[in-house]
Amino acid sequence: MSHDHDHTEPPSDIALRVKALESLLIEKGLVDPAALDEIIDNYEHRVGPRNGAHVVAKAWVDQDFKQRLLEDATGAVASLGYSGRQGEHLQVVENTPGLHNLVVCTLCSCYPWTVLGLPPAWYKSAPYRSRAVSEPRAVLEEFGTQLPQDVTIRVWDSTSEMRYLVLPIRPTGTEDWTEEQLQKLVTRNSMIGVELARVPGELESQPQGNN
Amino acid sequence: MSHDHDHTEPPSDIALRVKALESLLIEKGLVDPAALDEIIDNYEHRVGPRNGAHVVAKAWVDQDFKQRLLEDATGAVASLGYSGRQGEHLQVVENTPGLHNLVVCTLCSCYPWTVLGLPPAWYKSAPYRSRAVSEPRAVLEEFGTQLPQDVTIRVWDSTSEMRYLVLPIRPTGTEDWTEEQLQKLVTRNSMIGVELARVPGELESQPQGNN
Amino acid sequence: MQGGHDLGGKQGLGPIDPEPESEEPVFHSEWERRIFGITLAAGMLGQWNIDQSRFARERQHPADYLRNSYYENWYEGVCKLLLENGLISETELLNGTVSEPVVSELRVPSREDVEKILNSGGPTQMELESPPKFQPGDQVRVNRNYTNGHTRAPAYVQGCIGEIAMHHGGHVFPDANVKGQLQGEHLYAVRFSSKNLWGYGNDNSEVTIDLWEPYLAKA
Amino acid sequence: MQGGHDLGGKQGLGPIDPEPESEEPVFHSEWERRIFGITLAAGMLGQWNIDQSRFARERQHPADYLRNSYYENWYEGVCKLLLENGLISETELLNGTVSEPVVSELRVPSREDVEKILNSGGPTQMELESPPKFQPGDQVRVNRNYTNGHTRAPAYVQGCIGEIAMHHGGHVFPDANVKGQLQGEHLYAVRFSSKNLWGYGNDNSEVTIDLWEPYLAKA
Repeated sequence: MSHDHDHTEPPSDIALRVKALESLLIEKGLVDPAALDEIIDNYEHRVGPRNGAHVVAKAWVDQDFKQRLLEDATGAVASLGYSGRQGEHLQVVENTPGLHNLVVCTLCSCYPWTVLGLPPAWYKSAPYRSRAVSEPRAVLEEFGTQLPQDVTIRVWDSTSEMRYLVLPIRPTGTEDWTEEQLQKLVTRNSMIGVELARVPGELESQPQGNN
Repeated sequence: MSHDHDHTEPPSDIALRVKALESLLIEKGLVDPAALDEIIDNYEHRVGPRNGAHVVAKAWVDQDFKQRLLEDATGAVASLGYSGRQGEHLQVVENTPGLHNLVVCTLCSCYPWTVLGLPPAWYKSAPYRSRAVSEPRAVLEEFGTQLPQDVTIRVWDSTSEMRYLVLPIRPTGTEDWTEEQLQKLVTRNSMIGVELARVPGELESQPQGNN
Repeated sequence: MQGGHDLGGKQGLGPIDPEPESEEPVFHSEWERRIFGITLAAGMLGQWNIDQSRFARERQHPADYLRNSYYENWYEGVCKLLLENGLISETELLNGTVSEPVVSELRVPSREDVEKILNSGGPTQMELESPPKFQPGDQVRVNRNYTNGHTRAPAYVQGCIGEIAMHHGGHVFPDANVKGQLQGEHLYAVRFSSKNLWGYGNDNSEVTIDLWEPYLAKA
Repeated sequence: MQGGHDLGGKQGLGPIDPEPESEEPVFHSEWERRIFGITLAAGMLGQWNIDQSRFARERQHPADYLRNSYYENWYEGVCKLLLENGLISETELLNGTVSEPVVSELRVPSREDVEKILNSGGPTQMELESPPKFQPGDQVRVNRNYTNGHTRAPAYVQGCIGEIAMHHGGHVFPDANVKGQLQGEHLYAVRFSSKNLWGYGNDNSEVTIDLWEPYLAKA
């Protein structure tokens, strides 16, 4: 009766059609294969959430930087060397004990590429896009994030070219940590807002991805 | 690139599944085959838009009946012998030179079965259900029905158990026609409101369905 | 719920492409004929009401609802109701043969019963003790109502201002009926200008839609 | 248009079911990698802008949009743009081989061009002569806007009252940009209570969304 809506295993049909399209465009001289590889390589290996973790950790240890980041995120982030496509107009939104921020794009998949790389599959999925605005608390719970009822959840729906990055709360017990150490606590998900930053004890048990 | 959204030729898969379901229910004693046949026979051969045409033609020739019909459609229609399921609460809405009525059910397929039988495929389709409320003039044009801009189009979205039947305008040139003759001008589509009643000249060229 | 069934005002669904009236058969294939009959016959077992039946069809992934043909959605709906009410099992549905006896004592309608049921129908009008809150001519706003349940307030009118056009009396309230609770509420035909619904007011059209009192607030 | 892409508040779409962050690859298969690169490379030919690119993906039957995986929709979008701009033909797409020469003179970006383009991006901020109509704190209502065109005012906020939270300055207006018309409009972050959006106000949540001045009216 029911059908499978999980598309992580696509039909080979689409693989063939994409291959044919690529051949066609190259043969027609519309796409330079080296340029194509450069684009893919850039987003698969160079741009990723480690950029954002750098930004966040620096904001945690450097009050002046944090101030600039909240006032002019695009400029502050560029000063660390991160700029370009899908990061032209950045806005950093700060979590506090009473306010939790969450980012979504209900109409497509807008996401701050320069600091987070390409969005994860769930961020681009219909379930997340539909429910993040209407039942954010339930969505957070699906990520294992339970917030007290008196914490306001503020959802940012990215309909324009503004790109939103969440500045998570610095975990307690990290007062004497260096910026480099702190970066390890800053997950991609914490900068989208579906999770909190990791706490020191989690570092061993949950290894972080490469990107 | 595009896919076919026309479902008039369904895959045989569903035919097999329905057959299996029917066998199962009969074997399990949940459905009496004779009762099943009675249901199908009733709506395929006995109840149909000729009932509605009878109601409309009578309203055209009999002012008292028309008055009762507009005030208490359920009672007036029952007096002609038409009552039962999906016609428990009827409302007749009258077209006038300045007002044209159109019926839709955006949430499912509510339709006055007792007077019109089962709805046509297009009435139950997503394109009609979505657009009848938002662009009724364009919808009417897809049926070849062009109304002057100064005619108000009033759409009835059947969200409750009230069932709406349109009383079309009696065509000119039928002043001396009998009720039986007039019935031939009353199409199913004119009682849904997507078309006008036929005019005398159309009778020869466009034969009417059996129902 | 705002599922695939809540279609008013949605776009991109293609042309209507109607068959000519004189050529359209009541059913387009044998299986449509049978699932229509099965759905009505199973409904006559009295194990669910019309709102539960509608909700069963609505509770599908929107892509399934929109991709399925009309009677495919009926098939999905009746299977769900039969399964959820324990009248058949998943295994039986898969194999098409009986593997478990029917648990409850059911009155299975005969041919004669069917005739009577079809002719009498099931009126939903109810006498209410409370007077109607609104009168024809009153301005009302439709409440926004995000719910995972069944409702007959389509998304396209929620938040909109309209005018009470008729009072239909008290009728069974779908949002409660779907939970098996028989509750009557005043029902109104409410008229909306196309300007209020869609933002344009130059096409001289309006929509009248039936809404229950709990959906409405004075505007 | 209210197509399959306009997902805010829609229901029945299933659980989110996220992959663990540490295990998720950037691409899940080789063809995703390639269609991502193709889409960006083709976009750098300068024949369409970002709103035209979004609109190409939106202009699908909602069942297709929802059934397709994310990158399948990218494939659909880029094919449509290449075809509509006359860069490839239906025959070529079907056969995967060139049968017609490229008509126009195009500057095809090299590896070095790509690096520059990716690093510089494409800012959308514009200097406007007219001052902003709204100030932070102002109450505004989002206009209802039924259109067959591209818009970035999602259905779920249309008709709702919110409060101006920020003025982002002038930005390219998508509804015009999709027609190839460069037009700047003031852009605001507008905040809505969940009560105003969904009818319940007890979950202590709110939504802030970027909306251009033509979408808004004083409330």
